[in-house]
Amino acid sequence: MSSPVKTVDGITKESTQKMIDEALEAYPEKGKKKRAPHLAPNDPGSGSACVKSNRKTVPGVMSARGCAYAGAKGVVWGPIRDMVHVSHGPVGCGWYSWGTRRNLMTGVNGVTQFAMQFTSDFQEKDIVYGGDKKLAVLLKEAKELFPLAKGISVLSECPVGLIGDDINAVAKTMSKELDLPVIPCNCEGFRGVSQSLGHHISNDTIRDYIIETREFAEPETPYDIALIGDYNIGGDVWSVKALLEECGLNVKATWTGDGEMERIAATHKVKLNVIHCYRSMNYMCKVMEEKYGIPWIELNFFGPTKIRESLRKLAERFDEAIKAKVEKVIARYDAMMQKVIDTYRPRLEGKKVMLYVGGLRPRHTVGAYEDLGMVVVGSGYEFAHNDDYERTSPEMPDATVIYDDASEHELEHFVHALKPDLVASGIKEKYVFQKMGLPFRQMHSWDYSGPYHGYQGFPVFARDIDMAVNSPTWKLVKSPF
Amino acid sequence: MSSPVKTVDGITKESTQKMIDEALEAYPEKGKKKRAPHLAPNDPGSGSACVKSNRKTVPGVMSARGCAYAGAKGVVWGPIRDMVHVSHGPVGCGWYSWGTRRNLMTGVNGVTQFAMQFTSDFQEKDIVYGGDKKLAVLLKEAKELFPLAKGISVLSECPVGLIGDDINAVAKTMSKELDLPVIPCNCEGFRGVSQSLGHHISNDTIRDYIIETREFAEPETPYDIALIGDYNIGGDVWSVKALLEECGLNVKATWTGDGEMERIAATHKVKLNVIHCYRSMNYMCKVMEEKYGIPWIELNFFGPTKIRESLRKLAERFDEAIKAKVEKVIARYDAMMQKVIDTYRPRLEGKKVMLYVGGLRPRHTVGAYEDLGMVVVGSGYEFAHNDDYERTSPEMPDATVIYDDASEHELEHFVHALKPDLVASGIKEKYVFQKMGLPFRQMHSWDYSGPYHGYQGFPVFARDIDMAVNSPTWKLVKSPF
Amino acid sequence: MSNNLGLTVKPVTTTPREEEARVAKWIDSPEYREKNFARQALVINPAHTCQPLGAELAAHGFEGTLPFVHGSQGCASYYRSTLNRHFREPAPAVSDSMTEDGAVFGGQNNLHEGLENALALYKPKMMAIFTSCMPEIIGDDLTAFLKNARAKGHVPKDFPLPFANTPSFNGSHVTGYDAMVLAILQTLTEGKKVEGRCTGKLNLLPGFDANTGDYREYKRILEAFDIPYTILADISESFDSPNDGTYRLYPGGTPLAEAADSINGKATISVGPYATSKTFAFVKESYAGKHVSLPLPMGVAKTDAFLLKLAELFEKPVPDVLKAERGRAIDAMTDAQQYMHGKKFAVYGDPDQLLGYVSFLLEMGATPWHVVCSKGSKKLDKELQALLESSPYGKGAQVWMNRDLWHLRSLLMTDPVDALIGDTHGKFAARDAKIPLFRFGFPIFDRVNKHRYPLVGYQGVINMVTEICNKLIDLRDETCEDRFFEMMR
Amino acid sequence: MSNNLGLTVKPVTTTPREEEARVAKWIDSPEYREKNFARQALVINPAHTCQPLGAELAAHGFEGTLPFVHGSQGCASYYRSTLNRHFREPAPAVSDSMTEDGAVFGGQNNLHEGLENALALYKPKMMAIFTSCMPEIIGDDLTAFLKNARAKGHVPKDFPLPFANTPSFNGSHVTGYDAMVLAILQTLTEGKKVEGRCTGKLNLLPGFDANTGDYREYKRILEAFDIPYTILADISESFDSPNDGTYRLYPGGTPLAEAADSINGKATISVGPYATSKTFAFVKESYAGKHVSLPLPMGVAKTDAFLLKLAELFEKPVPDVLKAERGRAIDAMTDAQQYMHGKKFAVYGDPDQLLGYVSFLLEMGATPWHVVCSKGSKKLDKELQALLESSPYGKGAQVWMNRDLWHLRSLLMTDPVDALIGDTHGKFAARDAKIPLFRFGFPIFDRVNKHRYPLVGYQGVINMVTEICNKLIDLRDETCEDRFFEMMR
Repeated sequence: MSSPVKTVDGITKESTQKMIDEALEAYPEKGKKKRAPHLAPNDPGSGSACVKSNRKTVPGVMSARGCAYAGAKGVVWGPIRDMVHVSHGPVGCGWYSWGTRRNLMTGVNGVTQFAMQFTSDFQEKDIVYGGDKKLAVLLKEAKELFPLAKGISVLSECPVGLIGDDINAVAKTMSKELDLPVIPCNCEGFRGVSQSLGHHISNDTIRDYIIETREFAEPETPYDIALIGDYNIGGDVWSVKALLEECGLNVKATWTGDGEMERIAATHKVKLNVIHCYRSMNYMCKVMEEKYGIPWIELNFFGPTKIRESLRKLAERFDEAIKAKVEKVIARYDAMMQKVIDTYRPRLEGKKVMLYVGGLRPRHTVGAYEDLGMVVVGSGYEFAHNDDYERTSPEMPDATVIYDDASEHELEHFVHALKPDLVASGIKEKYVFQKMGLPFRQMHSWDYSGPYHGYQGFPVFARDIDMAVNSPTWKLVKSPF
Repeated sequence: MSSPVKTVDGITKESTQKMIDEALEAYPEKGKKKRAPHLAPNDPGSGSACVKSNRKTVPGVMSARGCAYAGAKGVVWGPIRDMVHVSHGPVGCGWYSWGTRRNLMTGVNGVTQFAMQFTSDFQEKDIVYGGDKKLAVLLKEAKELFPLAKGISVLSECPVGLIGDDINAVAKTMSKELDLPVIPCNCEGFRGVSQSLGHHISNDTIRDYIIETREFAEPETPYDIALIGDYNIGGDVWSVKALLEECGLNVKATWTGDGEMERIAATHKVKLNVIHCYRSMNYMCKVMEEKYGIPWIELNFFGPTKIRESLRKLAERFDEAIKAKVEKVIARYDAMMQKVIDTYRPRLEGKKVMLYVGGLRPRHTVGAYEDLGMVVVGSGYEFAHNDDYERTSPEMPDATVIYDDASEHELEHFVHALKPDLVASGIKEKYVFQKMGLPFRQMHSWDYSGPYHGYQGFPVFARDIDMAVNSPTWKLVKSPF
Repeated sequence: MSNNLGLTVKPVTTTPREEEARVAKWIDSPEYREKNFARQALVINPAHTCQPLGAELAAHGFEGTLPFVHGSQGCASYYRSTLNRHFREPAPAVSDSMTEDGAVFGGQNNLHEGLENALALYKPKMMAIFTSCMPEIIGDDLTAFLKNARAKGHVPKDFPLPFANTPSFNGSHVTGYDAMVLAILQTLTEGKKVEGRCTGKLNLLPGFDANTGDYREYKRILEAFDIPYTILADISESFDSPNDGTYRLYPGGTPLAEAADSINGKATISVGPYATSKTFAFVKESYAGKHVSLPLPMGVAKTDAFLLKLAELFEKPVPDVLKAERGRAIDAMTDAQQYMHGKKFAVYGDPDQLLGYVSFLLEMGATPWHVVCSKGSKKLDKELQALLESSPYGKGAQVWMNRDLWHLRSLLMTDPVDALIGDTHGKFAARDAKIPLFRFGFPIFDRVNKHRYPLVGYQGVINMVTEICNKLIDLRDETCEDRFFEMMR
Repeated sequence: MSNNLGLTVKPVTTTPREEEARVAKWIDSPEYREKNFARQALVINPAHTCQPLGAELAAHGFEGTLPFVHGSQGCASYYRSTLNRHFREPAPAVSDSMTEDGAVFGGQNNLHEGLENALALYKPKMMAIFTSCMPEIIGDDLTAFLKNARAKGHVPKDFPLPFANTPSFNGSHVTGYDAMVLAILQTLTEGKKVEGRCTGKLNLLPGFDANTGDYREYKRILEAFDIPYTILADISESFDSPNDGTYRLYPGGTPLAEAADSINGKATISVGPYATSKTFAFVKESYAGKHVSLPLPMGVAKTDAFLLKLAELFEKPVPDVLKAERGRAIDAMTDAQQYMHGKKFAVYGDPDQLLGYVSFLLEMGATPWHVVCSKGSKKLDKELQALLESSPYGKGAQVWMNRDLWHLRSLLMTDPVDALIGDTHGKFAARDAKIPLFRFGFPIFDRVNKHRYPLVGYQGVINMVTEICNKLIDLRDETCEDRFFEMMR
């Protein structure tokens, strides 16, 4: 995916640096010093990340970041459909993350699928006396009330780690007593600097408690793969799975969108891991590579250009039969996608987008916007690491602004300076920019739409972007009086 | 049905006459003179009607009456489900009577059932040049667009009769041309004094154009009857038909609720006509009696007391097998009805009702209210004749007020004087009395509920009456400030 | 056996199920649509009714006014019931109960007796007389009859008796409304014009509008501007009166003295150009002050235009409270646009309302795919076309002028849309097409309180957004597979 | 093969369809309900959340106030997202992003740096500080920290920094709201009491209420009375601000000076007794004037009581416009009662709202069959019981205190009702029970504009009647057989 360096008219390293400096002016000295390294003009030539990342958030700046618990419960565990996920601690954390991520699931709610809010609902007395006993009781209750659950995860909230509870011991005892995997995950919100550590802890927990506890019931084939780091937002997994299967591959497990615990547990038996969200799942890909020799490949399923590249890259790992199928698939869908582009590109050509999201979106979606003729003029992550920014640099046009853990103040400033036609970010930003009369899409959750992945996703994406950018409602914002 | 004379505490002929006289005071002399004979205290002893009826409405008094067209289209023809009923003339009449009577129908709308508004939509030019040609064209169009219609009725509105059109000739020609019964009904709204003449004209039209044009396909039995004068308001026909069939009788035709033209046409072959609404259908019963020797019997299907009496009266016309079945039916349902009474009577005991409706309701429903422990303190009809009032007298308590073609002024006055707990009348009265904080039920249309006929109907009736009388909303009407 | 039709007596037939199914399928087909649109004479399910109903609505909008139908009593019962059902409110009106002898001798006696009785019983301050078919066909001369009525003392000499000729074989409820308002204003303003006098007030002609909330919204807007006003005719209280245990015959209505003085107004605005064309012509030729005809202020642009015109005419800035309301309406639209964007609607209704629905839908990025008016004009057709052409979201939309709801049904079945906007009469077509019906317009017989929520102004925008979007989300929630049933929408 | 759990490696299993079906049936059974109600430790789908969310809502209700979370940044993100989704509006708030080292060294450094940055970047007039779990467990001394912050010059000496301890392991969003309002009032009113001074104003404590329309309704009522007022706290503009192209960090909110002067008010009314109990206790002991605690004015009787109290306290008659509105609400109720009479409802929500729903339903002749509160008290239980017993329509109804929505699901499946009232979280239970959910309360994530339509006051009555009755009629129209599909309802 080494494309030539892109540029944007009017954007130079100098203009971007000036914009950044102006944004920093409002900070007190200490804050300015802390924030400066997180903001920079893109430098695709350098081959490295242009900003610092994965640092503590500066206090008081209105960050969009979440916590380790959010990364564990919301991102990794929540989508595993056949487990009971207990938010262990006070009532809030589980309540906020209940139904707010759009990781769609099959199964019957409360029977074989558990998209509910399970909590130990800590009270003052649980803080004082500890919650381990309560945990043991509630695990029994969960098993009794949800007999078809394949396992129970125990996701620690802040108090648990602070009061010295030992959920690992309780989990161990209760696993045996209930003859059911009880997975303790020490993902207290105060750990680390963002949701990112939650992903890592969760990956480690999968490594320690889940992987290798099952094997697939059906015989192995050379085409067995797993889809990693796709959370089925608005049905993404369903789109990509169907596509991969159309290419002749067997998707044995999905991590963790619409995920099944036992299939995840048996993933050490696949021949290749296909990873979409590198940030949240690279750990387990590396573990599986090291421990079981499973290679992995990082792909991008947004927009026909990137899908085409990805499928060909994927085909390289397989035999001629797969290659032939992949080319057939590409030929078939390219024609369909061209129609989508013909419809929407004239309405979107040259429109500017600013991205501020998490995971893979700030780089992976760039190509999809470009397929629609749009220009991405700024991008950044809530909780990325250096390797994310390395991967972002070549995707973004030269000198465009890159921001890490941006504060609302900075985003506002950049938007005022860059005047994008679309801001693509999260719910906390949505109404800020809409109040400015700016088209906006929530790009964590596809704004209640989707899927956006794969060939099924692109027409939806294109329609949604057009709808946001070209909604006649924006023209009404300016009052005639 | 000769019950002893009922009385109501505090109501005497004198008190009622005084109330009437007071109501009349507001009229100019001429108006007073015209209205006085239509208002009187009931005199069950006299064996005759106590008021004059079927006279021209006094101009300017705010009468609730409709017109001949309303009696024809709304009452008699509209419910025949498999005919196209053309409101012939300007757009309004058909529009007002479209879907506003609740004569429910089976069949597929626009295919085998035609509860739509068909009109010739007269314009100025049709008035000037006549509408006969237009009628011929539209009949062809109707036949083409609705091939499964069993016939077409042409219902004249005022202009037709005034401009000298000859719909009868057009109907005759087109019947032949289309090989389809086209029934002309000269029911212009200016004819007669109320909807009553519309019933009569329609009966005559059925006599002249429909009856005896078909025969039942299935063999005759001694138990073949027709249900006459039930319009299936809220499903009344379905309730009564099921009941009669449970009693062992074959209901071969229903006039005209959920009616089928060909079954109506074959009704001269039944053994007995059971009539519910005497006012609107007695004409055809008499015709069938005279011409085909079919006896008829007038029954009341409101409330268990009257239903019981009616079924026994009916059984008298048949053999022992029917009598036995009837007794079994009564025994079975009496127990169920008693439960209904046990539930609602304690909540309704002694409550006073005033009725002002049409057709059979001002007398037939009295027993049902009494089954619930209620007292009817006034009753009257929009469009009754002398024979209706004769039949009403014994049903109503002595000295209660009887009013014919009451004006809103009179009704208001009587309500102020009698302070009923429920007023049961029509949509035009509903909100007048509700504004006074008085419970009200629309008793032409069962107020969007029903059925009220038969054993299926009584529990619905009882619930509705309780709901109206005892709704806690009435207690809120009086403001604390 | 014989019968009067001379037909052979045949056995009763039963339509075979398959035949029923075949025809049921056929009536949904393009082939049927073609036949259906070829109709020349038969009208099926028209979306409009006759003039007198509109005249009665107008009459109720004036203080102490008793609507008086010169014609058959059945007519009056029909108009009253319709208004009762729509507003769930009383609709006191009388008729002079003409019958057959009237057809022979004319209706003067009925009229005179009726006026005398009505005056005695219902003590109105004005009786607004309008005709149904019979007297129009027999040629009753109302001018003469009324002159005689006063001469004979049936009514006092100075008692206002405006009258309108509103035969059902002309126009529709909308033109009947216009005719009655015109007659009332002509009667009341006669001789009231005072040279040099200016009431300082705005006269507002809302046109035929059976949403009492709309009237309250106009008042709220005018009060926010601090512009004194007279609404001609004001039905807001007549058909939305409190229930406090007392029945009042004539709640609310425009005070007669105010209506009389309206001729000396500072300005007159019609916001129902199609529903007040004759009245507005009279205003232009007789009334003092400025005369402006604007579209019904439905949707943002048309509301903006209304407020701008008020600001201009009365030389006042748009008040902050309305600026804020505009902003809140915009906020509601931008927040919810994705639920309506790209959706296809079919709409039908009266001319002024239709223009409003179309304008609002286009503003939301929705397409008014089928626009049906069952009583329109070439002018309306052109104006609708121009409106559709003004937006990319009008592309492909078609205007169907003087078509009825049976035509609409064919359109819905052969060229489907996502939703329907119109009055209660469209519910059968909506059911057959399996789409929701948004009940805007008149009459609404099957839902409660719809007339209490304005559709005009910025509040109207919010109400329409709310009702439409939430119902579309309801449907998504109710019809989606389990795996697509989500907490957030 | 081995793994860390020491479990034998087994093949991947698939739940057989029949087994799934069996359990699906079982979870709907009375037997399951019994097991479900025997739960001691596991909470499933609670209808309440933690204190800080309420604290943030309260903070947004004051002029220029930046909510400041002392604790983990993830907490702040959760509260903000929830408010964003409910109101579809911005919810600007910061946290001081405490992490592991905070757990070791305490949060003072984070707090100080956070205050300084937030002050510089977002220029608030007040920062309202509240805690999430971590600092509460490690025992941060906010009094001392804030004293130090001023001493070190991180914030100006006189800059208001009210703070509330709102750990998530105590109370709920409702008590957190109370704690924050209390802290703010204590801070702002300190030293402001002036002997003999009376502002002449009413202080209104609405309690936790996430319906901006309710606040506007209170204002409208008070303005109709011509009673000057201060709403503590006023979120109506904060969460319903116009979209005019300019983003404002702090739209609306109660002016700080007014809040400070509220201690010299003529009277203070709490209409959220459960949601303002501590604040009201403070008011009683510190505030001038009269102090009255009333139930949330939902339904006619409770609205009557509110207006009567206003009339009494300010010696003014109830204004005619509100009398008329009352009459219109009664009119809507009497006209529509038949659509709700005898219907069974399940309701859940916060204590003050629950009392309101129950009161309204009983007034309509409907039965609040299951009344569920997931965070209540014996006092609430008793008050609900007494309310139910006051009406024949409360007969058979049961109050379920401190039960969650998974309990509610069992109730719905084993003892069915016609409809459910509550927030968005009940939608899964409603779907399983095949009944509509009326989205009143907080949060509403899946419909638009619900927060713009008041539920309090007479207008609230009309809104509830409209929404409930029209949806019930929708369902009848959508589910009935063809032969029962009718023009009128």
